Formats: sequence, C-alpha cells, structure tokens
Amino acid sequence: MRKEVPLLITFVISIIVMLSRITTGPVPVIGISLPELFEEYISPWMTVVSAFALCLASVNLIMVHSGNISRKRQDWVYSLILLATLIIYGAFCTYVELNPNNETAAANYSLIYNYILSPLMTGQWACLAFYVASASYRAFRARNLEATVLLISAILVMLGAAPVGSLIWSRFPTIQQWLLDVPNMTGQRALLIGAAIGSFVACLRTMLGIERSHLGIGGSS
Amino acid sequence: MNLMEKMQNVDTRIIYIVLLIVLSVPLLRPIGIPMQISPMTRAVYDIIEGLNPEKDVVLLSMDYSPGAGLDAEVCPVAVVEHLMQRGIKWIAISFGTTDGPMMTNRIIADLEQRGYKYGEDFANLGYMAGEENAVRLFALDCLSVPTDVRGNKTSELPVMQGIKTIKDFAFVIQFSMGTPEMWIRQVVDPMGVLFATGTVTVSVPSIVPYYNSGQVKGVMGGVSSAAQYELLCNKPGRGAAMMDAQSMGHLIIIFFIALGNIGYFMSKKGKETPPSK
Amino acid sequence: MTLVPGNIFGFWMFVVISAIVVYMIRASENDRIKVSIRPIPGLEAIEECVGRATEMGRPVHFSPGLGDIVSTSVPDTLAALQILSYVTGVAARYDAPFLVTIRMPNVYPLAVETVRQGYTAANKADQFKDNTVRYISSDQDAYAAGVIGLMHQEQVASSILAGLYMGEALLLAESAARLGVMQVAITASVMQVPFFVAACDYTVIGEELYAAGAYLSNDKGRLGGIAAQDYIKLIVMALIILGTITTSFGSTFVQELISK
Amino acid sequence: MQISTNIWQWIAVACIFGMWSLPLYKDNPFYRVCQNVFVGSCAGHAIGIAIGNIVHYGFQPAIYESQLHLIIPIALGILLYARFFQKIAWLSRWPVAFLVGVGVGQTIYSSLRSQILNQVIAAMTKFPGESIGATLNGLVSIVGLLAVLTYFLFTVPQTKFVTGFAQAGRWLMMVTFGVGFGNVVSGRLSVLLGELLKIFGDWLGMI
Repeated sequence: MRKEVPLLITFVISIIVMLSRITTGPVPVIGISLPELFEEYISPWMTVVSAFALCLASVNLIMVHSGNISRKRQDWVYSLILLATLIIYGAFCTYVELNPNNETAAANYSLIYNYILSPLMTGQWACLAFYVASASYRAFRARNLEATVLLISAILVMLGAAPVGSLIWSRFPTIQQWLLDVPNMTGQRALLIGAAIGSFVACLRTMLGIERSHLGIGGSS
Repeated sequence: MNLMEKMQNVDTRIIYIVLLIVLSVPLLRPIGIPMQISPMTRAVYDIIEGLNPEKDVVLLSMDYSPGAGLDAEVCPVAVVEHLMQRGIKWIAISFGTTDGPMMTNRIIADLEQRGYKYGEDFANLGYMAGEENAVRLFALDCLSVPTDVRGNKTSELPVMQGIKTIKDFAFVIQFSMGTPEMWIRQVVDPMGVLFATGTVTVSVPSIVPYYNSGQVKGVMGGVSSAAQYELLCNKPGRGAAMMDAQSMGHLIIIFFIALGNIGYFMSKKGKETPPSK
Repeated sequence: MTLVPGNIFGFWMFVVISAIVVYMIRASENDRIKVSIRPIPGLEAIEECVGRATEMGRPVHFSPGLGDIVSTSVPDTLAALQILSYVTGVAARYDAPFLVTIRMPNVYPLAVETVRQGYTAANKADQFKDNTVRYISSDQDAYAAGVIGLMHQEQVASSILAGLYMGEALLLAESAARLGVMQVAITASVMQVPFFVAACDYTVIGEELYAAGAYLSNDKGRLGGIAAQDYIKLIVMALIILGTITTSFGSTFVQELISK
Repeated sequence: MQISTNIWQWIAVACIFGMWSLPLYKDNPFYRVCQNVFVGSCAGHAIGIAIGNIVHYGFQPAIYESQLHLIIPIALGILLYARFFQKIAWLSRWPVAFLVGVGVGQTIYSSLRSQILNQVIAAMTKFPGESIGATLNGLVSIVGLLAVLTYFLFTVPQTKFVTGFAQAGRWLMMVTFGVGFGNVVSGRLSVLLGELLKIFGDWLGMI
C-alpha cells in the first residue's frame, strides 16, 4: 500500500497525460476521450496541487528558522528578521490576491514589491557581474589547449556583440554571428538532443517505477 | 614581489571599482557608437509589422522575475511599445514565475498614465501554477483562467472577445530568463502557432537551434537586442542608453583576462615546469 | 481512440525506444549483457585528487550540487550521489580527511547514508564522523559563501564538484582556484561548463555525469540504461545521415516520414 | 543633477548597496539584514500567490460552480504536508507521485517530438549548398553534430576512429562553451548596468 499506490498513481497518470496529446476519440471502456479527461480533470487538479506545492519550500524555511530562534542559535536575530518579513509579506500578498478589487492595497503592495523586493533581487544578481570580472582576471587562464580555444571564441564573441567591436574591425560582428550560427548552433543542438535522450530514459524509468528514490522508497529496484 | 607577481595579485575590490568606473562614465556621457541589427531581432520586428491592428491579438507570456534586472525587462518594454505604436491589442499571462504578473503591472502602469485603457487595449491574466501543464491547459482553453489580476471575469474583458484557444492569437511571444522548451513542447509543435521569444543575453546560444529549425521564429536577447529593437522602432529607450557602457564593459573584461594571463605566463616562465595534466 | 496525424512516427518510435530501454536495463541486471563504459578522463583524476590531499594531510571536499530529489534535477543529483559513494570509498582507502557540503535539505539524509555506507564497505566505519557531511544552506548564494568559508578554514587540498550547478558555480570554482585547490567538476549544466573548464583542472561534461554515476556505482540497471541511450543516439545519427543523403538527392522522403 | 526626493527611491538604492556591500566591502550586518529580508520576502510573495491560486482555481470553482471533483486535488495538496508528521509522512508520496506523473507524462513524448525528432529533421542538410560558404557551413554542422553525439557514446568499442572523431566533438563543444561564456559576460554586465542606470537616473537624476 505504501509503496504500490504511489507507483501506480505515477504510472497511470503519466500514461493518460502522454496519450492525451496524441490520441482522439473516446476510450472504449470509459467512454470519454483522453484529451477531455485531461482537460476536464487532470489538468485543473494539477494546477491546484502545484499551488499547494509552491508553499512547501516556504514552510520548510519557517520550520528551520523558528527552530533557530527557539534554540537561540548563533545569529538567531537574522532568523527573526527573515520570519518577520516572511509573515508580513505573506499576509499582505495574500490579502491582495484574495481582494483584487481593492486598488489601494494593490498599489501599496506594488510599491513594496518594486522598491524593496525587486532591488534586493537585482542587487544580488548584479553581484555576479563583479564575480565575472574577478574571475576573468584570476581564473580564466589559458592553462591548457581546451581553455585556450574556449577563451579565444569567448573574446571573439565579446568583441562582435558590442558595437565597439565593429569600430575596431568591421568583421567582428560577422565572426560573432558565424560562431553563434554555425559552431554554437551545432554544439547546442547536439547537447540538446543528448539531454533529451537522457531525460527520456530518466522519465521512462520513473514512469515504470524503476526509479523511485524521489518518493523516498529505496534506490532503484 | 616583482611586477609579474603583482599583476597576478591585484585586490579584487580594485577590480570591482575599476569595473564600476569604466561602466559609469559612458553611461553618463554616451558617445553613440553605431550598432548593427541582428537578423534574429529583426525577425520579431517584422512579425509585428505584419500583424493587422483591426483584428489581431498578441499573447505575451511573462516568465521573468526582477532578478534579471533590465537585461530581461527591456525586451518586453520595447516590444510592447511597438505593439502600442501599431495599435495592436495584447494579453499577458505568466507560467514560469510568480513574479510575472508584477512585471506586467509595471508596464501597464506606465501605459495607463499615457491614456491607454486596461481591458480594451491589454489585460493581465496573472499567474497560473503548474508550469508546463498550465501552458497546455491555457492553450487548449484560454478561458480556464477565471479572472484577471483586477478581479474582472476573463470572459467579459473586451480584449478577450473572440479568444477561445491559443490559435485565436495572431502571435505568441514569451519573455523569460531561460529557454522556451515549455512553449515549444506544449504549444508550438503540437498546435502550430507563430512563436518568438525574448530572453536574457545568457540564454541566446541555447535558443539558436530552435531558431534554425524554425520552431522559434524570432529571438530577442537582453539589452543589446532591445537596443536594436528600439532603433528599429525609432524610439531610443533604456536599451540604447546602455549600449556604449556595454561596449566598454566588454573591453575591460577582455583587458582583465589579458592582464591575468600575462601575469600567469610570465610568472610560470620563471618557475619550474608545472605539474603535468 | 486513434492517433492524431503528425504523431504516428513519433508514437512508434516511442514504443521502439522504450522497448530498447527496458530490454537493456533488464538484460544488464540479469547479466545477459555486459556493459562496459569508455574511460572518462576526469574520473581517473578523482584518485589523483584524493592522493594529493593525503600527501598534504588536508581534506578533500565534495559537493553533490544544488539539485533536489523532487524536481527535474533528480537524475543529476542521483548521479552525484553515486559518485559520492565512490569518492568516499577512495578517501577511506587513502585515509584522507573528507568533507561533504549539502545545499538541499532533502539531499542531506541521502548523503549521510551514502558516506556512512562507503566507510563501512571499506571496513573503516570508525572514520565516519558526524561533521563529515554538513548542511550549509538552501539559498544558493549562501551555500556558495558557506563552502568558500569552509575551504579557507579547513585548508582544503582538492575539491570535487558533481551534479547540478547554477550561477554560483563561478563563485565556487573561482575562489577555490585562487586557493590553489585541485578541482574536478562533473556537471550536465551546460551554462556553467565554461567556468569549470576555465577554473578547474578537469571537467566532465554533459551526459558524462550520468554515465559516471552508473560507471562508478556499478549499478547494472543504470549501466543498461546508458547502453540503451547509446542505441537511441545511434538511431538518431543514422536518421540524420539518411536524411542528409536523401535530401541531397532531392527527396524529402525521410522528413515526411518523421513528420507523419 | 537632481537627487530624487522620493523616499522609496532611497530605500531601493539602500537595498542595492546592501547587496553590493558583500563583494565591494565584506560580510557585514547590513548585508545580512538585506539577505534575510530578501529570502523572507520571496517566500512571502510565493505564499501569497500560491494561496491566491488555491482559492481561484480550487475552492471557488468547487463551491460556487459545484465542481466537486476539485476536492480530490485539494485533499492531495494538503497531503503534501503530511511529511511534517512522522506517522503519516508516507501519505505525502501520493501527491508527489501525482505531480511527478503529470510532469513525466507531459515531457516524455513531447521531448522526443520537439527536442529529438524536430531537431533531427532540422539537422538534415542539402549538399551541395547554394554557395561554397553554405556548403562548408553545412558540412561543419553535420559533421560537428555527429562528432559531439559520438563523444557521448559510452558503450561502443573505442576504436581509433571513434576516439578521434569524439575528440573533434569535444573541440567543437569548447567553441560552443566559449560562445556561451561570451554571452554570460555580456548578460551579467547588462544586469549591473541596469542597476547603475537606476542609481544615476532614477535616484541621482544625472541622466
């Protein structure tokens, strides 16, 4: 029961969903077509269940940090700040979502979103530009032939992609476009096909219940 | 410590400050280096030029978060500007991230100030959970979204009249921070809609195979692409403002790579041979 | 119930390759076929990594990546855990100090179990300590910062990064390179490979990750899966060559067949 | 130059500098506060949107449009949280199995169709091409594609030809990764530039 039911759910649901996109006409016994079954039931269900799943990480976060606070672990003050923002933000956002007609609340929420959350997020990402700069100085050494090839094509792309490149030499944009369209496209296509094959096999293993570690039931069978 | 070792050991904070200065100067004093328009960007422009403002409605799938900053945001702004110039109606919806509706609201707030009407010229249908599955559900039945972000019934929005499935949209464009597999797998290949994508600079190389195969009809990638688009529309905006600084940024990064490598090779010469690979 | 046009070839291809996959997995499990995987240079370097750490008397660091076990990153994370099992064995054999850092709470118990079993299998259960596997943070940047801090503190000699990586890969690899750490990166995250190639001593790319997992763990079912992937790839390559030949002679027969 | 008098602009800039203080200075309490507010508010936002979706797509149609079958996903959704109670933790496997089932069903066939077969069709090239350049490009594409795919063949006998061809594939991939790296530099710089534009433009009023 504990093992078989989840494996059965995965198998049946995945077969229905897969076939629902490539078949038409009613299924002999149940009298309803698979696309209809998918559209009327499975798909709306999925929307609801995934909405529940969205909260899961947040609940985990609440548990970890409330634990930090109650045990007064090192830096628990920061955990308190985190929890407080989470609760205030969560409550405010929920109110706005459930009362879409209240324009004042929505406008205030936008203010907080645009001037606190969004700059924090972008600020964090912008740090990566700093790291790229220090990495290009410290780590990107032509330490072997492969790294050299990589660096040369990277520099050609950088020169071609920026307007200044064409001032230095008018052919840089052409070279960049060629690198993008021919070698890059080829390499990406091969990686894409390879990744799709890998993912196909992984999906099949999951579908058939050979792979079950995501359910916390042992390793592979 | 000799010069070569010094060249290898510049404090990272000095690197950061140099970077900030090099980027700031051209931002404040742009020189206006002319740029070339990439065929992938032009393709998006041509598609929108070919639409009929009388009857065509465009769907924007807004799947980026504020994290990617202007690199993600300038493309949709430029495209929406073009749509408004041509008087084409559009609808936005989000599948990839819960931040999508807020990003749409930013664009809408600006348009409303300029006198465009919510509900008639455009609408924001909000976020739908379920990622790939939600894309397919929406494509099969666009009215499966009960209300928009302002609580209006979707079926009663003027801009939604005549829209039942994804095929009723003349053109679909996804703005994201990654690759458009979700749309290609669920909608483009099985249902055959006109589809293009706008993404961040980082993801462009991974999309080229889909452009080459015709699954994606146009690709916009980040600031440089948006700047080109603004140029095509004759309306320079934030994308164009950043291009000179972008150029300088590329040059300084190349300089950093060169500096690091010169130091590396010179100091390697002096020492014993390094461990073999 | 009938097939929608445009999917006929696809459906039968699905049936055929699924059959190949299932057959290969079963055949390999039942020892009806023996699957051997080509050498993957980066993997040979793992032993060198551990040996180097032993000589220097400093720890080896291992990270199973940022992936979880409940999302699309499952295969990457599972492969990383299989590699972890192998690395633990080598570390136990060399008596090298060992350190594993974890980002995802879900992965933590699996990693602890893997390392414990690795030491037990090498008859060195006493070497397993409570702080061998450390949970750092589920936030990717905080995780990277935490790992870099640890590398400084513990004076790590070599580092093995396996599994799924994102933007902070750059941070990890660059900081470690600066400390003179010998690094092997094993990842299928295409976007991060450039940074690893530039900053690490060895980089194992793309699907090599999954193959490495199967190869090092010697799980027969998985090895069968890898062999099946090879057959699918060969089918794909044959289709491409066939299509190119027919197209060059002016026929679009193959394209039409696939689109059926 | 006209510094903004809008308090919100000041808060936004403080948030940006808070995040930047880590690379530009070092770990400090201000950064830690920003970091924790950031993680907390993201989680809060996700909770709000999730509850909105649960109500709009779950409870409302179930109650007002009497779509009673929606009780099933609501129950499954609640079961996801069983994992926090040891005795019934195993029940949370059911909704996970459902989510995984839909996910697998959605991707397994469509990845075969969109990412394998359609790319295979696109890879088929006509020889000779319209010009010498096109022919050469076509040759690079097709040979390169086969070479990279060969590189990822693990179980075929490694003859000299196979290893040599695979090595060529690895070189091609290095060029691909170089292109990727160039774009990463460009992209990361754009994000930073966007921030500078906000600082100089919206806050300091210098642009």
